[in-house]
Amino acid sequence: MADEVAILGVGMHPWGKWGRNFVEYGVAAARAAMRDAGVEWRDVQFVAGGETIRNGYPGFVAGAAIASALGFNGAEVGSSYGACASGTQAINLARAQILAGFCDVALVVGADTTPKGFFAPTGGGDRQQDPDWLRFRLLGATNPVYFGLYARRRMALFGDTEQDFAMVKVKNSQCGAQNPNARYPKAFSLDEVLSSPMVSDPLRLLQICATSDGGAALLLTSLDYARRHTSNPVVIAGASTRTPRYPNTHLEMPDFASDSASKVAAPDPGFRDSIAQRAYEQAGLGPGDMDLAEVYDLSSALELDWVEAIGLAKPGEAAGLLRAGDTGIGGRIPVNPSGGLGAFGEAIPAQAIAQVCELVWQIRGQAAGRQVEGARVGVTANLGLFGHGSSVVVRAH
Amino acid sequence: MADEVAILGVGMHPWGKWGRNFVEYGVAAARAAMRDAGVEWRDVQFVAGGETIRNGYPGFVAGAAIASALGFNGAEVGSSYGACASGTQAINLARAQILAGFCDVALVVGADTTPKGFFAPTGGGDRQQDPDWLRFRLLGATNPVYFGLYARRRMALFGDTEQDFAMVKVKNSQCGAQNPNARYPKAFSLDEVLSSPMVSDPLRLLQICATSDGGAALLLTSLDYARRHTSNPVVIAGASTRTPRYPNTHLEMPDFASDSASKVAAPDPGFRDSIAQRAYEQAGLGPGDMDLAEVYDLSSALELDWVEAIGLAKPGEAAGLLRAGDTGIGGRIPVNPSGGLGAFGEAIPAQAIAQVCELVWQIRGQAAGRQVEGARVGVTANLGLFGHGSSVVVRAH
Amino acid sequence: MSKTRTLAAPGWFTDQPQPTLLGARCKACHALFFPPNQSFCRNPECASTEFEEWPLSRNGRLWSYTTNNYAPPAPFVAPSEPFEPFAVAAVELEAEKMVVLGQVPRATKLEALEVGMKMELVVDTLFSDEENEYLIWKWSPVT
Amino acid sequence: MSKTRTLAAPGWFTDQPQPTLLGARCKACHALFFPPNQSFCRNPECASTEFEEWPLSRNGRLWSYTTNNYAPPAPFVAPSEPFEPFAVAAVELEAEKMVVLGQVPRATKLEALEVGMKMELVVDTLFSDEENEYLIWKWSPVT
Ligand SMILES: [Zn+2]
Ligand SMILES: [Zn+2]
Repeated sequence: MADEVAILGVGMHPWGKWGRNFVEYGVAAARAAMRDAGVEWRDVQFVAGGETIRNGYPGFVAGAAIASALGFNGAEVGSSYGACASGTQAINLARAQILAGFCDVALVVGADTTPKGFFAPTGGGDRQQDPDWLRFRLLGATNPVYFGLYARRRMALFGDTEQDFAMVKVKNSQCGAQNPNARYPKAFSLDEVLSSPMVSDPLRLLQICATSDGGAALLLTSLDYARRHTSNPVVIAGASTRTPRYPNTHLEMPDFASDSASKVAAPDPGFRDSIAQRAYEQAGLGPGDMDLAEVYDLSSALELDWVEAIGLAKPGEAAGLLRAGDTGIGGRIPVNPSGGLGAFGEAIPAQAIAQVCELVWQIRGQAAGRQVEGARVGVTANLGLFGHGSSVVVRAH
Repeated sequence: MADEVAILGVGMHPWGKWGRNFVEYGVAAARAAMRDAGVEWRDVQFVAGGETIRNGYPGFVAGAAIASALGFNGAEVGSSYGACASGTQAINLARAQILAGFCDVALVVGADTTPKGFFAPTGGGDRQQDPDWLRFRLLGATNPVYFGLYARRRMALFGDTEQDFAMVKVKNSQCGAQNPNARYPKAFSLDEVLSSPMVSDPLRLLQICATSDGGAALLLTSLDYARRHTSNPVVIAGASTRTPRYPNTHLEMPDFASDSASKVAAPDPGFRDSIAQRAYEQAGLGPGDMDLAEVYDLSSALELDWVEAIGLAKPGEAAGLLRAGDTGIGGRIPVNPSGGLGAFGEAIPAQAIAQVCELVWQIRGQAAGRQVEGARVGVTANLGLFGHGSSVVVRAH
Repeated sequence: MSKTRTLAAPGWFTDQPQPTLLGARCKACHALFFPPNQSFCRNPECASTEFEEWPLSRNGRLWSYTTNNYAPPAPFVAPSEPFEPFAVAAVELEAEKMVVLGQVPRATKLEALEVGMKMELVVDTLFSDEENEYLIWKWSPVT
Repeated sequence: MSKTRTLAAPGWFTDQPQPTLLGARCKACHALFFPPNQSFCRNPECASTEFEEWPLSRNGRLWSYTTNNYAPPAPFVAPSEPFEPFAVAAVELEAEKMVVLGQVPRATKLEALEVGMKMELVVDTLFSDEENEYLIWKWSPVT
């Protein structure tokens, strides 16, 4: 079992399409986390920023850009990038600084300002060497194409239905409607979801996550420091930033093909199943110990893949949990009580941090309208392009 | 005093203008570091990459891009950016993962492929909000302009001469000529330096560092792991990724102005003087304990600023050390025995790592032709745009 | 004037003598890769950087499929205006134990696709400009 | 036809009634900033986001200077061809306790500059295009 750090404060800037500088969202989220912790900026010794690659130089040095906007205080700093796993990389950086004894108080911040519409490759020009450019050029393989492939595969293999996928959205939108930080504060009906325009068969517009502006932050401290501020801190018990083992037989976005398993046997467990496993190992806990989970619902159907990958259901059984109401509020193991990415949209460097914020609010009993009763321990899961696994186990101390 | 990690292996890809993919240099450097350590890739549990922002998406996820090229082995991963301090951020990430007990063996890699000529702002278009764009547009303030301003300031304040600055280049080029990884294997004469074309008065072409392709890597391990491989490991005793305290009264590249000290008094020590101080504190050592140093000679004159900032001389006294031969091989405190950036050129994510490689070779007595006799402990210093301090203290265990 | 038939991804596939994807095989460990432009063998037990061209199976089973009902953003170029939805297939190759993506020819109706069915590689138009007809591999149901 | 005189950095300086740099002053803690486009007060003890325009001293002491003997890369635009070297000055403002960069007018010889000398703000041509003469602040020795 690994040592733990306390999450003394959490904060967000509401997610939406605000069109302002990402630093504004990051500063607002950071100040909210510090207020929540009762810690002053002058006492922060380390700033870990999740980078954004769509906001020029300040985005690449997000940690320093946000520290500068807060007013440089001499803290140490780091900026981390791993696509959608950037937030967990920043958490992992800050957590280890504390556990290694280099500091007691660290701020983790991620914020983004996003363009409209589909994510397209960054930069211009004819980039025949860039797989992220070529997948658009040669295949028209947008992100929803991958989501559609995964969804149709579930239908063929497990008998999941379009209605199952729509029910994920309905479930999560009921939570999102109760979350003041969510972008879409609307509870959709099954009919509304199933009558929205088809984007990538079998997935419709309301089942595919948007791109958002937003920010999220954590104020992490050593356990000793936390105990001087609160009698019942919430802690990070495990975190994973794992890469795949070759061959990765899962077709990963944005690749043209899976790895071949013809010469080297596929590893067991596979990549997705291995991600949370690492966080569980550090925590000395397993999927059966979880009270709730926040997972990567880039599409409604993808939530079901993740429910299985983090061990809450056997392969093929996630839709059964959904139909039984097990993954809803009041169910056995609520999933995405925040409303998930379906209700928030993607703000890339913020989303893995936002997942942890939700677990903290739930464990503290502060998630009014979407509260998971008796929540004591939860897990997040997430994945970034090019092999960036991301998972965090959070629990009451 | 902080806990220490071992540098069990170091490696580089030679620096030059090779025009190949940065991943090639990173893989070559990583393999060299693993060979040097006697550690297999399958045993590496964490990969920390220094990012390059000039090589598309693979550059942003340098840690994963290099791990993928080595063949994904399920290791955890991180990618760090802090301009020229990126390498120290990656070191700081990997070091803390080991000290926090998350892994025993971590690889740190930085590599870059650079464009020709002056560094210009990345990306195109009319970017009226980007200070790095505006400094070129409104002032023509290239990097050498800042170097020239710092150099002229030394001449006015301390009486340094153009000959002093040229002597730095002569000294370092003698070392570079003995370094098989350096880009410029030539020992220049004072006359050659002083007759090269003036670029930014008082600095000439041969006194300003070029942009290079290159790579550098470290294989870091826990002390326990290292002791099973070697009886005398070299260790990281301290590392600093410090930001300034407001107001930073030093005119920093790429700013239009220093901070104003009219309402808040300037901190003491100032930013540059505070950077190595943090690494010394962790190491429980001071400047007087150092046997050698690798510092940030973007220009010949800038080496003198850094000799003072890391405490090897009082303000204004670095040129005196130089004239006395104290900072040359055989002197009291050799500075840039690798040849420095003057002999290597800048490969941004690699350079802070390369500084540490040199200290390791020196401490092991493997720096043939440029060996600092009896080297036991050394310090590096470096600085990245937007407030990224960087310093590492390395010593024989 | 007839347009020049130009491969949109030279080296990744051929239409001579028949439509075939061209993988890369590591000369040392024989691991297969697609696309073929590999600099390093990605088998972690192998440090080779040498590859040979290796034709992949022309037939496989439909692993999954989906559609683009809206035009993807640039650098995608639609072959015709107004945009017509099209399907994308992921096909599992038995010998290679890998799944490879490709567009489905516009003539194939979505209803004709079923996971597990036999698919074969064809070469078809990606898009055209004034001088060139750009060709790409696609996956078509075996009829 | 005469060209339109256009400020190259609107809001950063004025030439009316006399050449002046325009800083931003935090309304809460009165900390000064240049350039003025600040979103956040960078005094770590202050969380203000409100600023007022604050003219900076028009005179200062030359902190240091240097030259561009070669043309900087784009987005720099040279005012004339062939490129003529020019000096860049860093000037320390006593009241503001800050150092501000600026070009030195082309007419000033390098030999005329000396660290510590009095400098004053002037407004001069940055470059021109067909319609506009773009203006920028520069630092000139007090004569
Ligand atoms: Zn191989
Ligand atoms: Zn203020």
